[in-house]
Amino acid sequence: MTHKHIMPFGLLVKIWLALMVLTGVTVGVASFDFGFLNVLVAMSVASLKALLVVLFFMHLKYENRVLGAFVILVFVILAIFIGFTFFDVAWRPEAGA
Amino acid sequence: MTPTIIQAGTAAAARVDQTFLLIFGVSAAILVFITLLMVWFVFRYHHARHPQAADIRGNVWAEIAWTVIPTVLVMGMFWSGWTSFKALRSAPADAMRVKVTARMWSWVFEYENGRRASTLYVPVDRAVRLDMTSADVLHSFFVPAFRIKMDTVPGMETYAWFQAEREGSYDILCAEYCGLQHANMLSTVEVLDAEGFREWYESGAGGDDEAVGLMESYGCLGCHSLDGSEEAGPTLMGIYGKERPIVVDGGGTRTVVADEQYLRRAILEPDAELVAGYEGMPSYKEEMPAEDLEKILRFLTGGAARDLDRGRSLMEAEGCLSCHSTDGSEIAGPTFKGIYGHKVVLEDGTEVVADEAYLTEAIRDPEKTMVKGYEPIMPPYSHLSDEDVKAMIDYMRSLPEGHD
Amino acid sequence: MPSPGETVPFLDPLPGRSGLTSWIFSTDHKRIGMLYLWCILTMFAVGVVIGVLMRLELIAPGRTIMGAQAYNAMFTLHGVVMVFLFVIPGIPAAFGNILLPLQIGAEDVSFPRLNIFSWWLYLTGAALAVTSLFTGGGPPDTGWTFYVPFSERTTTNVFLAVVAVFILGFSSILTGLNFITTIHRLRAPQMSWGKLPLFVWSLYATAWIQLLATPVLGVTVALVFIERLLGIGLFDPAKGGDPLLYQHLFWIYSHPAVYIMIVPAMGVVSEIIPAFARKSIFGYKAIAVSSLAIAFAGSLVWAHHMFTSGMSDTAVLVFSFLTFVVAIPSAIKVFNWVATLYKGSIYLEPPLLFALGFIFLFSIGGLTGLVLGSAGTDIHVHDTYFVVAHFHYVIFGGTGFGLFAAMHFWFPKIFGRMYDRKLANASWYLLVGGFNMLYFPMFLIGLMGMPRRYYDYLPMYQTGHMISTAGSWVLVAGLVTMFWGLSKCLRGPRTVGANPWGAATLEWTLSSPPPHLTFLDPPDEVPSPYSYAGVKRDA
Amino acid sequence: MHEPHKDYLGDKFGMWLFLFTEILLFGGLFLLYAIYLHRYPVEFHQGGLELSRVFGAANTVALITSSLTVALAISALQQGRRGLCQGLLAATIALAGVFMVNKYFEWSAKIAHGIYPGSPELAQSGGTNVFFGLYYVMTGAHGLHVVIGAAVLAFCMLRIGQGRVTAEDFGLLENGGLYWHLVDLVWIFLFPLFYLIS
Ligand code: HEA
Ligand code: HEA
Ligand code: HEC
Ligand code: CUA
Ligand SMILES: [Cu+2]
Repeated sequence: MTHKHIMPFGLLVKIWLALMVLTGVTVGVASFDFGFLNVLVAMSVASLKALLVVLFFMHLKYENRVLGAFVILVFVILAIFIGFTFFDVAWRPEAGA
Repeated sequence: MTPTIIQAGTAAAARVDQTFLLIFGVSAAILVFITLLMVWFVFRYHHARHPQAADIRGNVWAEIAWTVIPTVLVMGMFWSGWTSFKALRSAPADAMRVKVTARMWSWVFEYENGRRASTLYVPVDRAVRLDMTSADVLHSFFVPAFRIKMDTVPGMETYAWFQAEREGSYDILCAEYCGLQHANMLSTVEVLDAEGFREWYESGAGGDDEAVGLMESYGCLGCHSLDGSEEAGPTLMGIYGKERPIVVDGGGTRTVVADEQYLRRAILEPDAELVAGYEGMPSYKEEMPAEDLEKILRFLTGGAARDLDRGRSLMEAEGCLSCHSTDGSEIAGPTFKGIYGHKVVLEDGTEVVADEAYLTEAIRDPEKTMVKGYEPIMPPYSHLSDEDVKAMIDYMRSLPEGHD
Repeated sequence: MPSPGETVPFLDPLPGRSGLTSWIFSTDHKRIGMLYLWCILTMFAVGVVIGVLMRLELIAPGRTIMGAQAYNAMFTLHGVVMVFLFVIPGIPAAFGNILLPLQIGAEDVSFPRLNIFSWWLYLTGAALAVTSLFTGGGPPDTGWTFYVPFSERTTTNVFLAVVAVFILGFSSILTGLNFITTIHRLRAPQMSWGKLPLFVWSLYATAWIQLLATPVLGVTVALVFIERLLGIGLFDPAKGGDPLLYQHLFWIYSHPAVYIMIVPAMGVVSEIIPAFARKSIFGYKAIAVSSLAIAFAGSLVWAHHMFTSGMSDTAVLVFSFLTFVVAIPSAIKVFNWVATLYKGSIYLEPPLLFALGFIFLFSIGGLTGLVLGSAGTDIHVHDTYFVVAHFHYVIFGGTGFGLFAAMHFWFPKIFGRMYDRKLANASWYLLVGGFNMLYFPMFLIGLMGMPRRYYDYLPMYQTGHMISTAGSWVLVAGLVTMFWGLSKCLRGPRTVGANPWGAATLEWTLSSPPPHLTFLDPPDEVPSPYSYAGVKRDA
Repeated sequence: MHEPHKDYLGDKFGMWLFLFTEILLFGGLFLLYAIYLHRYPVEFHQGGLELSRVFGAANTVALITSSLTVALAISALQQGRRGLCQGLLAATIALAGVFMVNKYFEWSAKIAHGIYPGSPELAQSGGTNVFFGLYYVMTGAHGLHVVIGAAVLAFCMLRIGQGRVTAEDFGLLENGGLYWHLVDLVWIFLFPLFYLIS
């Protein structure tokens, strides 16, 4: 079998700890009210957590670069689908205007 | 082939036609060029004439040329298309406004003075802005001659506008699939000269001309306006259905809805209910014969059709007749012919007699009285007043079953 | 000593394994491809019959052969069958399956069992779609777009139809997944990306669209299902929803889907033109890259179907602009194909005729797509017969002719027999003639304002409709001639050698039909796919 | 008969591609979420307050921990520690169970309060209805994935028990693990979007 790269237990546990801490942070921050910033902070923390999961738990850091590029592509496409829809909904005139 | 369709009926439409010409022109040229080239190559380099193929694998300059040239061409098309789109979207602020409601499968046009119609009457050379919505599913308001089309969406308001350049009659089609009768959801825009439109419009506001004449002759119009302006009395524009503040004996006011009975009393015994802020008005109890009163009341309650009776015209305007026939044939719902007094089998198997109470419910809240064998597509007509519903039912009564 | 698998043609049974089960449980990509081919042609026949019935109904205003409800169900089924059961799986699932491993020198696709599973899903979806005709509240009558709120209200059998679409989407995803993995992992060692046949490039681009766009369709139809079941109201304005979002989600898939339909056909044309011009393809890189560009840019333009929907004018501006951008890679392809003919040594065989027919008809369809992409003009022609004409030109004239070209090109490879070329040529003239007679008048009545999905119409459109209906009969004659010409020879002996056209891609190095097992060991040498020097047409 | 050779990297690649489709499947729902959040910020805020943060956070902890246990299980298998691997997988499935039980209580509490899809209470409420509609659809779809993921891992356990998935041939478990991480990944976004949106 090729490419047998074993993730050390210690590293995995550290990642887990980081994820737990980030969960605590995001729950903690949510009790303050920063208005729209809250969503932004929550999403940034979630993205950071996701990154950790993808890179280490899912082992992407040690995979072929091409695969990494594809993962990025997928999120770019998703961002385009969501983002471009806002060209419509964010610019709709108010009724009766 | 009617020329009214081919010929652009508005300035904005003419602008759109320029874009059509530009794109068609460029496209035809490219198509002819490519096709001739293919045919010529196939002929010239046929293996009989050209046994040995040349070894050409590409050419960077050619690639650049046929990337850049089409890019320039399509950007031109894009810009032309966008500007003509802008022309279709930029409704002048002073445009006349008409509310459009689409429902399966008819159009209702509501004017600023409260007049409702199922045909769109507009004056020539006057910008008209349509504020549109739908009562049920998507429809699309399409007037080919004006190159306008806009979906009507339930729960949302969309708009379109036009300024017709010539009098005439132009087709309105529904261009978004909306079920069974989609293909028959037709109407017309009737473009009238300014005078003709005014006449129609005001007859709308004032019932038929006769009613207005009567009111003039009885002197009503000396104190009441029909255009919203305040004179000695409250304006009569859109009075029907409005909430009226009535002076209560001991001070303060109570609210009464101006239904037909109210209006009748207001004319015959004006002192019984006085609108706050006004002096009294003369009673017409002695003066006015019953038929004149009915004509005026009919006008004030908005049932102002000239040639059809009120029930029928209401049912046309509300779109009932696009689903129900009056001649015994089936469209989407049961026919109205002979319906009154007949037995109806409901979805759950029970039988009821179609009396006034049943029919009223069937119109106001059709889900409660689902007739067996039909789709639950009839929209509820809870906005109709008692008088309207009654008028409709009276009309249905006038359609007895024939012998066949 | 080679095993029987390496010598027996794949169409014939292996010793001890024969009968239907050796087909429907086969994991051999060639057999699976054939299964798809038969299914797709059957569904095509169904769709075509419905299409001809619709044309009959439209020969005159008012009722001619069916009622309004029946007509509305007809165009819905016509659209669903043609789109989801014919053109989307069409070229990739049938010819892609048969040829992809052969063209890259692989033994099979990466996941052979997933491959047959995906065919089973296709079959299930097709069966459900057909069942929806006869059960529940009658055949669905929503149009293939299933727009809400109508699709949530109609009492017809929308449930079954959306389940069918969901399953078909899954099948399509699995095919795409399989192809991408195969192309990445199983190319022969010498088969670098720069040597991939353009058909493989086109499959690769298509597979990415299948993979990334189809799930959005899945969730969209699932939502229609849930809405009908539970009435949550995510698209219902009375409950706070927004019906336009349904359209966004639908077209996020369905616009890219039109490129799932066309890109493989473009790949076919890119194989055929050089083979019959006996000359290397002009601009290999440009064609390969433009496939990817179409796949990517095609994901950015969906809302051009919504210019009149009530979405914001800003969105109209953006999506109109991007629509014009996506036309450019198609233009690049067309010019490169034409340039390939230049100074070739051309053999005007049936596959080339169909390929040239493709270029002509697709160009008409594509160029009229520009009229639709331009905001001002689309307002007028949206949802009219102009659009109907546009998409029949690109789908039938493009993908359909691409499929016909592929059939005439690879038929001898697959069956080891040569069809009747005279009939093939004759059918081409009938098809092109009938096609234009059928669909060109639709442009004109569309410009005059004839809306689509109309059971009945105003008298002024009648001339156009009549010519069009007559054209459908010519087209019938053409199709019958074509299939007759193809099937006539199926009884005869297998006489075709490995390489009847003298083409240079790897499948032509195998016997015709290829044996069950091919490329157990990858080929040592992989020539450039378009270098014809030294490649002979066998007589 | 000829056996097609195994392509370990190809299998993993295929699995990733499959995950991409899952991401876009949920992507469609996230699209709806983003737009409705934009339209109804206040209603979403209030809707979020009605959901129990404790439940949400507990479930987050459960899922993240289960992600750790699968990752550990894979490493354990690769090192040949079969028993440990089996134990870790069992723990993962147990955590999935915890998640689902938690979800069950959460949903039934909501439903008891008259908040369920199509409930008359919600129907009139516009943005709030949309919030809870999305809540049910998205967490429902996610819950379905949890169940499927747990089933996949149980299947892996079976195969390890049979000795068909081993320290040398661990592709199946690795791919099952990838699927499980995806389930976690989706939740990482769902949690703040529904429970912390304030
Ligand atoms: C195979 C399928 C296919 C393909 C390839 C295309 C290709 C294109 N389509 Fe089409 N389209 C459909 C199938 C397809 N379409 C379908 C099914 C519908 C209707 C859906 C429904 O509502 O039911 C539709 C509807 C549709 C609409 C919506 C219309 C409406 O409802 O109002 C639009 C709008 O922009 C559009 C545009 C385009 C464009 C710009 C291209 C471009 O990709 C075309 C590019 C090609 C060329 C440009 C021609 C070749 C190039 C040359 C000859 C060189 C010269 C070129 C230049 C100078 C640019 N299409
Ligand atoms: C691949 C796609 C495809 C193909 C090939 C066709 C083919 C045809 N279509 Fe198409 N059509 C669509 C896709 C397609 N269509 C779609 C997506 C819609 C939109 C649906 C909607 O609005 O929701 C549509 C809508 C549509 C309409 C508009 C309906 C309306 O808006 O009211 C019309 C009207 O004429 C029409 C006609 C036809 C006709 C006459 C054919 C013909 O080409 C058929 C001609 C062929 C023949 C006549 C051959 C007969 C041959 C045989 C019987 C032998 C076959 C044997 C074997 C295969 C073994 N179609
Ligand atoms: C969209 C089509 C549609 C429109 C518009 C429509 N109806 Fe109906 N109507 C139906 C259908 C379908 C039924 C039978 C099912 C039911 O009872 O709801 C029906 C039933 C009825 C009934 C009961 C008939 C019976 O047999 O018991 C009455 C009365 C009626 N409609 C009156 C009206 C009136 C008055 C209007 C206009 C103000 C109207 N309808 C508009 C479709 C429509
Ligand atoms: Cu209303 Cu179509
Ligand atoms: Cu499109």
